[in-house]
Amino acid sequence: MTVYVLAEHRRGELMDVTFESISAARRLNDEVVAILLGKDLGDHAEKVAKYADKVLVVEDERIENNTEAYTQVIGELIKKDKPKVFLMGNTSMGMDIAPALAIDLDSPIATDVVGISEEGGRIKVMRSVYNGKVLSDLVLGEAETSVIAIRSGEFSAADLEEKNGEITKVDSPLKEAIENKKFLEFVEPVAGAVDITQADVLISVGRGIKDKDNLPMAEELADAVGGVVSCSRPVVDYDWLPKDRQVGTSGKTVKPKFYLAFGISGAFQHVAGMKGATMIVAINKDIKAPIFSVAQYGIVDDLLKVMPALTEKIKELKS
Amino acid sequence: MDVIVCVKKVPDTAEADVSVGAGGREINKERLTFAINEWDNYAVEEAIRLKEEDEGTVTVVTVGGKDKEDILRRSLAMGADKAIRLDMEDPEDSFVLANVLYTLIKDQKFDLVLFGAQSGDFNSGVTGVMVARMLGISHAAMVNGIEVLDGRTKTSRELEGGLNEIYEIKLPALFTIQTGINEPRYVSISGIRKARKKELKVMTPADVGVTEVKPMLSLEKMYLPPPGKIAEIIGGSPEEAAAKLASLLKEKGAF
Amino acid sequence: MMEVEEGNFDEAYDVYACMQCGKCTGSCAVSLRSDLNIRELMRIAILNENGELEKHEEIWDCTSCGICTVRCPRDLKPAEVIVGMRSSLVEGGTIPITVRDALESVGTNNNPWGRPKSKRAEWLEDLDVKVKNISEGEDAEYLLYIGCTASYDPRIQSVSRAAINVLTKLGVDFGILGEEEPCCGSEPRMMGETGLFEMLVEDNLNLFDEFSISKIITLSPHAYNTFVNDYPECAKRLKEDDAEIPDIELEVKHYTQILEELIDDGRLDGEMMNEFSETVIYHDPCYLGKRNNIFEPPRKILNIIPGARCIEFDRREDRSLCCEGGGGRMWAEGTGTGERNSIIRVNDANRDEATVIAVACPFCLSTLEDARATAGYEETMRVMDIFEILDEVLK
Amino acid sequence: MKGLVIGGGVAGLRAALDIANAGFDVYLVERDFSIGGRSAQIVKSYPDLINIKDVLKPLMEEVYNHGRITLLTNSEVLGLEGETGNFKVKIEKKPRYVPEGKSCEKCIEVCPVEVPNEFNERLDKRKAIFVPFSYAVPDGCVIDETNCLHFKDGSCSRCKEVCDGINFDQKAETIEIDVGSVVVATGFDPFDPNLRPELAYDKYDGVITSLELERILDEDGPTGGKIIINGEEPKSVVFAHCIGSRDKKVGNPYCSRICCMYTAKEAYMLREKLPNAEISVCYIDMRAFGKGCEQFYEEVQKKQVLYRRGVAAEVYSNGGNLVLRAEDTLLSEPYESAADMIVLAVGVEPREDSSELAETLGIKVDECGFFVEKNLYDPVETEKEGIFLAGCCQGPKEIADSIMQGGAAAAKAIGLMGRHSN
Repeated sequence: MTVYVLAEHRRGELMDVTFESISAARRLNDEVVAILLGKDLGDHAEKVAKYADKVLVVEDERIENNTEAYTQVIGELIKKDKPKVFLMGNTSMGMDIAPALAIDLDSPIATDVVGISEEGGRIKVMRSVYNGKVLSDLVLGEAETSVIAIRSGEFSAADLEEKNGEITKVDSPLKEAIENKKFLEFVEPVAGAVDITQADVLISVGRGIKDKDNLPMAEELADAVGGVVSCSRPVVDYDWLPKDRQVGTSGKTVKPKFYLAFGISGAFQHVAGMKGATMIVAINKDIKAPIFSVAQYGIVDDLLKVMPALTEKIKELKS
Repeated sequence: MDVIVCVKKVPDTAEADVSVGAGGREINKERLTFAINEWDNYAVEEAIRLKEEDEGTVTVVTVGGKDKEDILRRSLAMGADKAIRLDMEDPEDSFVLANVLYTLIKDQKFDLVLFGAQSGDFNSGVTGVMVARMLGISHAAMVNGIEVLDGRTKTSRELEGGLNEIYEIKLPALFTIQTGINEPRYVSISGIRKARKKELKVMTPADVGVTEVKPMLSLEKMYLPPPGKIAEIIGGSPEEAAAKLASLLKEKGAF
Repeated sequence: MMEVEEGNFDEAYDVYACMQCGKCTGSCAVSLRSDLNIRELMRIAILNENGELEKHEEIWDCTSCGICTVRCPRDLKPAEVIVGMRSSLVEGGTIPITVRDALESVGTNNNPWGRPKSKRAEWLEDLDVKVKNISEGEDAEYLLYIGCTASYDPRIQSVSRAAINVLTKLGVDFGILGEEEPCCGSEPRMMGETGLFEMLVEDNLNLFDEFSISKIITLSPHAYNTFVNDYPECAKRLKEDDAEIPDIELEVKHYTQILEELIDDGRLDGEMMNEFSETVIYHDPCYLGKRNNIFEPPRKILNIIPGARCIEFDRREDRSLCCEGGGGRMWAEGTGTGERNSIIRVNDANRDEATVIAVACPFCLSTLEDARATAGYEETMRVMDIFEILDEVLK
Repeated sequence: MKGLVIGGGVAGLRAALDIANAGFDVYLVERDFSIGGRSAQIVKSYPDLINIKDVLKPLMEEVYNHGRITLLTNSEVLGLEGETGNFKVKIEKKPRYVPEGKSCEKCIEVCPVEVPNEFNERLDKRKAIFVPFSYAVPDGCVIDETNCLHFKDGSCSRCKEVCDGINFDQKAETIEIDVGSVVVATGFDPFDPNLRPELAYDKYDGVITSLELERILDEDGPTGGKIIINGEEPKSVVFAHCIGSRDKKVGNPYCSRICCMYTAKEAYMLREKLPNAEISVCYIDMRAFGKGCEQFYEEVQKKQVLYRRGVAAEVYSNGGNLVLRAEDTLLSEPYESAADMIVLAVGVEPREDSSELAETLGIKVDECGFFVEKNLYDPVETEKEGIFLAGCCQGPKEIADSIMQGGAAAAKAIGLMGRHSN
C-alpha cells in the first residue's frame, strides 16, 4: 500500500513540512509517494525524491498557487491510485485543501495531528486538544483513503532515510482552469510596521537589556531567527521601544509559536499577555524570577552573554 | 450582502486546570467557563462589518442545547439580525456537524457563509470547508481580509511567516476566518439586554430535515499528557547553553 | 453611573455649569504626560460631540483618582463625565482591546485578569493558618474581601496571606469567600461598563445576603470605595427598576480602619511587635485619601511600629501623587509618554532616603513595585503593604 | 435723635461723618483698637494708584475729632431692642489699659511677650502692649489682654514699671444707648486658603496671600517694602486668582469682585520693585469693569505681566523649589511652572460671626453669610426698618464702592431720623 504525501512549496521554496510529512508517513511502514504540483518546480522533485520512494510531478501553470486546483488534482490522483493515506501539513494550505478533499473523496480526516500509527489496519492518530492540555487518540473510520494533516514541527525530519526515489511526470488531470477562485498575488507583510501579534517568533526583552544600546543585539537575533522584537513595559517606559511592541495586559496579547523572554522577570501583567505562546524560553539571571514558572525552557545567565551567542549559533545552523 | 455565521460555544481552557472524566471520553466541565469560540467571534464581527458597509442581514447559527443561546444573544447584541439554534445534542464529530449545518444552510438565503478557522476545544479546523464542499460553493480557509466587489470578493488568506495570498472568489462562498482580521467590538451587558427583542429561532433536526450520517472518527480515549517539567533549565556556559537552545529551536521549527 | 445616551451629558452631569477654569486638567494625575484634558472633554460634552469620542483615545488614560471632582469649584463631577464617556464608548463597542478583554473576563471569569474563577483561592494554598470560608457555611463577624488583584497577582497575593496572618493573630473574627468571591465591580464601573457593574451589584448584594454578610473588611481602597459610595446608590436605582435587591446595610471598612480601631481598643500596640529598623514613607492611595479622606489610620498604624522612622512625602494626603494604577489603567495601554508617576514617586522616596514605601492598596503596590525595579532601587528600597509590614513585625 | 454706626472701616467712617455732618450725634462702634478697617492694610488703590493712607488717615482723624461723633473703639454691640427711631443698644466697652494719645512707647521695649502681628498678616511680631499701626486712631499704645502675662498669670507688670499711665484695673463696662438708626458696616474676612489644601499655603513660606503681599509692599510694612521670600528676592512670581471665590466647594459660589483688580495693582507694584522677575497671573475670567480698570489691566499687561487663562491647580515642592501646576486653557496645555513666590488672591468672606450679629440686630444673612439688603434696588436698607448696610458686610466690593454705600446708608439714616425728629 502507499501513502501519498504532498510536497508543499511556495515562491520557489520547498517547505520543511514536506519532509516532516514524509517522516510522519514513514510511521505507517508503507511506500511513500510524494506529489509535487505547480510550475517552475526547479529541483524540488530531486530534493523530495531523496527521501521519498516515488515522486509524482504534475506541471501545470493552472495549479500553481491555487488551492482549489490543488484539491481537484490531488483528488484525481488519489482516485486513480487509491493510496491508503493522503498526508500533508496542517498549514494554511492544508486547512484549505484537506477538508475539501475529505468530502470530495468521502474520506475520514484528521487534522493537526501530532502522532500517527497503524493498528489492525486502521489509522490511529493522536491529537492535542483543549489548548494542549489534553491528548486524544482517535481511530479513523474505514475508507479507501484517509486524509491526515500533521502539525508542523511535530515530526522531525532529521533522521529520514535516503531513498532516492523515482521521479515520474504525470499529465495534469485538471480539466479546466478554476474560474470561481482565482489566485491574484502574494502580499508581503508591510515593512516597518511591526505587528508583534502576528509574529511566530518573538524575541522579547525586559529590563535586563539594561541599555537602549543593547537593543540592536536583540534585533540581530530576531533577524537571524526570522522573528520580531517585543518587550515588557519598562522598556517602553524608558522609551527604548515604541508602545506597540509591548506585551502584557496593558499592551498586546500575543500567541507566537516561540516566545524568547530575555531579562524579563515575568510580572503578572506581562505573563498574562504572553502565556498563550506555544513554547516559552526564559533567559534570566535570577532563577527565582517568576518567568521560569511559565517557561518550558530556561537559561539562568546574563542575557547580554547568551543573546549574541545564540544569534551566532542560529546563523551557523541556518547556513 | 446576506451573511450566515456559524458559531460554537467552547470551554475556556487556556488557564484552567483541565482533567479528564472517568470514562476517558470527555473532560470535566463543571469548573470551566464557556464562551463563544474566539475565531467565531472574529467571524461574527466580520459579518457585521460587511453588513454595515453594505445592506443585508447577518444570521448566526449554532447547534446545541438551550445553554448555547447566550452566544447567539451576544452575537445579536453585536449587531447580527437573526439567530438560529438547532436544538440537538452535540454532534459526534466535525463531519456530522458539517452535515447538520449543511442541511440547515442549504435552504437559507445567503451570499456568504463564515466560520471561525478553528475552534478552541478541538482545533480541527475542518467543519467550514466541509460545509462549503457539501454546498458546492467556493471557499477559502484562514481568511484575514475580505473586500466585497460586485458578486465577487477579494479575499486574503493568511500564510505562514506573515505572508498573505489574495484570491478573487465568486459569491456565494464560504470563508473560515482567522483571528486578527478585525477587532471584535465589545458587547456590553446593556447591549445584550437590549438585543433581547431580536429574533432567536429554535429549530429541530426534523424541521431542517437532518439525515443521519456516520462519524468519520471514533474517539478511543482522552488523557492528560505526562506532566511537563516546569522550565527545563539548559545548563552550561552561555555559549553552550546558546548552542543547545539554538538546536532546540531549530528542531521545533522556529527557523 | 448614568448610562449616557447620545447628547444627554448635560442632563446626566450638568456640564453646562462648567466654567472652563482648568482646575481639573491642572490637577489631573496624568495630564502632564498624556493627551487627557478633562476640561476639554467637559467642553466636548457641552457641545454634545460624543459621536466623536472614538477619536479621544486618551479617555482611557484617566486613572479615576477623582481629584478633578474633588477640586471642581463648580462642584461638578468631571471624573464621572469620563466614566460616562467611557460608558458611551462601551455601549458602542469600540474600546481598546485590552480594556475589552478585561471587561469580557469580568463577565466570564468574575475578574478582569483573564484568570479562571476556579483559581481565585490558589493564594491560600501555602498558608499555615486555617481560614473560615463563609461560602462553605462558616460564620464570621467580618468578611475579609480580598479582591481580584490580591487574589491573582502573585506579588499582591502576599498581601492577602499577610492579612490572614495578621488578623488571625489579632483575634479578629473573619472569614473569606474563597473561590466564590466575586469581582467588586469598581474597575468595570470606572471603565464605563455600567450594565456589568449593575449586574455585579445585584449579584453581590444577593450573595452577601445569602451568607448573612453585613460587615466587610477590604484590602483594596477601590473595593472599599465602591461598596461604600457606589453600591447604595446603584442598589437604590436597581430597586426602582424592580430588581430583586435584598435590604441589607453593609458596614464596610478599609483594613487600616479596622487596625486603627484595634489600636484604639488596646488590642494592637508596639509592644506586640519586633523592631522594624526602616525609614518608612507612606504613599496615600487616591481611593483612600483624596476620594474618602482617610489619611490618619494608616499613619497611626505605622507610627506605633517600634524602630520605624516614619517620614512623609512632600506630596501627600490631598496632594498625593496618583500611582496611575486605577480606573482600568492596569488594562489600558494609555497614550502617555514620559516619566510615569510611580517612577517620580520612588525617586522622591529615594531622595528622602526612605527604605520602605508603605502602601495600602494593591494597585499602588503593583505600580510602585514595578517602578522600584525599573528605577533600580532593588537593593535599597522595599515597597510593602502595611499588612506585609505588620506580618513581618508582629511577634 | 442719635445714630449708630457699627464698624469703623471706610464705609462706617463715611457713614458716621455724613450723619454727623447732617447735624445728628452719632456713635461709631469699632471692635478693634483702631478705626480704619481693612483699608488700613492696603498700600495703594486701583486703578489710580493713590496712597490709601492719604485718603484714609484724614478720614479717620476727622471722625476722631468730630464733635458729634462718639467713637467707641475696642467695643462691641451686645444687644439691640426696640424699633426704628427708638432702638436701645447695649454695647460692651473694653478697656485699653493705656491712655489714648501719642506715647513714649518705652513700655513696648520692656514687654517680654512677642506674638504675631495681625496688622501685618502675621509676617512679623508685635508685643502684648503695642501700637496697632503707624497711623492708628485713637493713637497710642494698647494692651492685648489675651497675650499679656499680667492678665494671664500676673507674672509681669514691666510696662507699668516704666509708665504710670497704665492702669491694669480698668474694667470692661456695658453701656446702653438710645439711637434712632443703625448703619451696619462690619466689613469682611479674607478667605482662609488652607481650605484649599492643594495650594499648600500652610506648607511653604513662598505661598502667601495677597493681603500678605500688600504688607510686604508697604514701605512701613514688616520688610520695609522689600520683596523677600526665604531670604531672597523672588525671580518668578505667580498670582493665583479666585482663591475662595467662585468656589462652591468652600461655600463661596460668588465672585469677590476685587481680586482681579487688586492683583493687577499688586502685579504693577511688584513689577516696579522687581523689574526683571517673571510675573504671571493665573485667571479664570478677567473682570475689570470699574472706571479706568480695563485700561489699567492693559497697562499692567504691558509691563510684561503674563496673564495665563486657567486657575492655579496645585502647588508642590520639588526638592525645595516651589512648582505650580495649572492648565493654560487657551493652549489646552497643562504646565508646571517654577515659582519662588505664589500669591493667592484670596476672596472676600463675611465676618466669621456675621450670623451672630445678624441675630442680635434682627436682620438676615444670605446662604454665604452676607447681610441681606431689602432688595437690589434698595441696596442699603434691610428688611428691618432703621437698620442699614454699608460696605463688604453686605457683599464684596471695592473701597470706593464701600465709601459710596457708606454715604448712601448715612443718607437713608439721616432721612429716617429726620422724619422721626419732626
